[in-house]
Amino acid sequence: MVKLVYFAWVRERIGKAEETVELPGGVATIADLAAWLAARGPEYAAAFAKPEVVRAAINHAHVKPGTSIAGATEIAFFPPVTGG
Amino acid sequence: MVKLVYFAWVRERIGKAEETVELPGGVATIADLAAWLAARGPEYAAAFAKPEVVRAAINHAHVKPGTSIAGATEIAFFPPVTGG
Amino acid sequence: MTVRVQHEDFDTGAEIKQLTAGRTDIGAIVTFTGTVRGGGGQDHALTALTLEHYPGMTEAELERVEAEARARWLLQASLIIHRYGTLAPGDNIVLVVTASPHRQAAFQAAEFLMDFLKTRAPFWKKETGADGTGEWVDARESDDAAIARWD
Amino acid sequence: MTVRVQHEDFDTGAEIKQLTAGRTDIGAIVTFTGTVRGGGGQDHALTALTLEHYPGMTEAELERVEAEARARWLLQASLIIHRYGTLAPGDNIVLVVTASPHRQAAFQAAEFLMDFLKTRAPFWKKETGADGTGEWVDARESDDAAIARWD
Repeated sequence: MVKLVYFAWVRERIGKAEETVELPGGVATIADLAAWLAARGPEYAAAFAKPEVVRAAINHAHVKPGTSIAGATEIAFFPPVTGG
Repeated sequence: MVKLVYFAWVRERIGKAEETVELPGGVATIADLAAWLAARGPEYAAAFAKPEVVRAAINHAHVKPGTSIAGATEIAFFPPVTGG
Repeated sequence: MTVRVQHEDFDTGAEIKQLTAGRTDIGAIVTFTGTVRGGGGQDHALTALTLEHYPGMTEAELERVEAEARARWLLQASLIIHRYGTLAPGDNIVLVVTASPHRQAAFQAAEFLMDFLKTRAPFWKKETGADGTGEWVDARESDDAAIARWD
Repeated sequence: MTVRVQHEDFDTGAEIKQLTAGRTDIGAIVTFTGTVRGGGGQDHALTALTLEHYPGMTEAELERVEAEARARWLLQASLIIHRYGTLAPGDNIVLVVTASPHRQAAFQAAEFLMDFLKTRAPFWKKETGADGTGEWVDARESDDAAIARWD
């Protein structure tokens, strides 16, 4: 079980701020997870329509698409940040 | 007649903050004026002992040693600035 | 060495006073205050700006970058405050304060902190226009270029 | 667009408020505050710092550099305050404030103004040590290098 959290337009498109999911075998990296989510329904497909612009964090630290999700307790997906 | 003003250690060495002088013929540039002043007495010689470190301004604007003093109403001599 | 993420406004002058009170070893204090521009970057006038953030990760990222700045420059004090929630044109968004014996260190550290905030801190801005529609602000390539110069 | 040369202290926070009051077009405000360091640059502890200046030329130089900064960067507001007279450790010496729609312009203009102040504005610092002796501060080559980068 892993907690997923979504922000900004990723959150708006998916329609929820967080959820806890059971991942199937074979979902090993952030990119794998994004592809698995995108296949869950049209709202997820819309959020990950351009997967290259969706950023991710594992346990509050930025990660790259190829990063392993092993050991993750919280995984976040969000657009490029625009604070400051 | 031209007004001369001195600042910081140039002022301290000369022993006065300002004076008005009649310049002899042949004193055409800042460098000429510094050399003429340096010959006026030991206090002036001390102020201009290293003429290359004494800066000058004509009518409130920085100038170089070769600048003509024609038309000057106020000429200043001072060390490199250290404000800010 | 302080990081605050809050909805409440801040007072730049009061923060400087608190950081420097009673100290005689500081020579240079730089502050950066970012405010909401009413004009907006889009073709509609901005009436409100809403900042969403990632609680927990935000604080972790700000503490990471502050530690990084303190490793790079001789800083005697530093402060980052970033607001979230809905703000109006003219409101404060972000404050960075750096204090050092030397002005170059204070300037560079403040610029570094701001470049980092723009590209790494998990905040997202949504602009509300006069017609009530909201639009997420796009990230800017110039900000990515700015942070790259510190690599 | 304001230049002040004064003995009186200033309040950085109050100056920011005055420059930005009622405005919604500013995005970035940078301040630099320079203060008297008690340690001093010499091998004796500093107990007082006396700033001499050249009345008339000082104001002329500060107005020249402010005009130069406004020609180089898009500035919506700028302020230079420089104190003179005898100051104590911890006291304010100089304040520069710049406001712009863009943070890079505000940062660069503030740095430019400070580099200029250090190398062109006719101020001279004399440090008084614990033993009562006074010593004129030497100009620093690093300041000449700093101003040269804007050529």
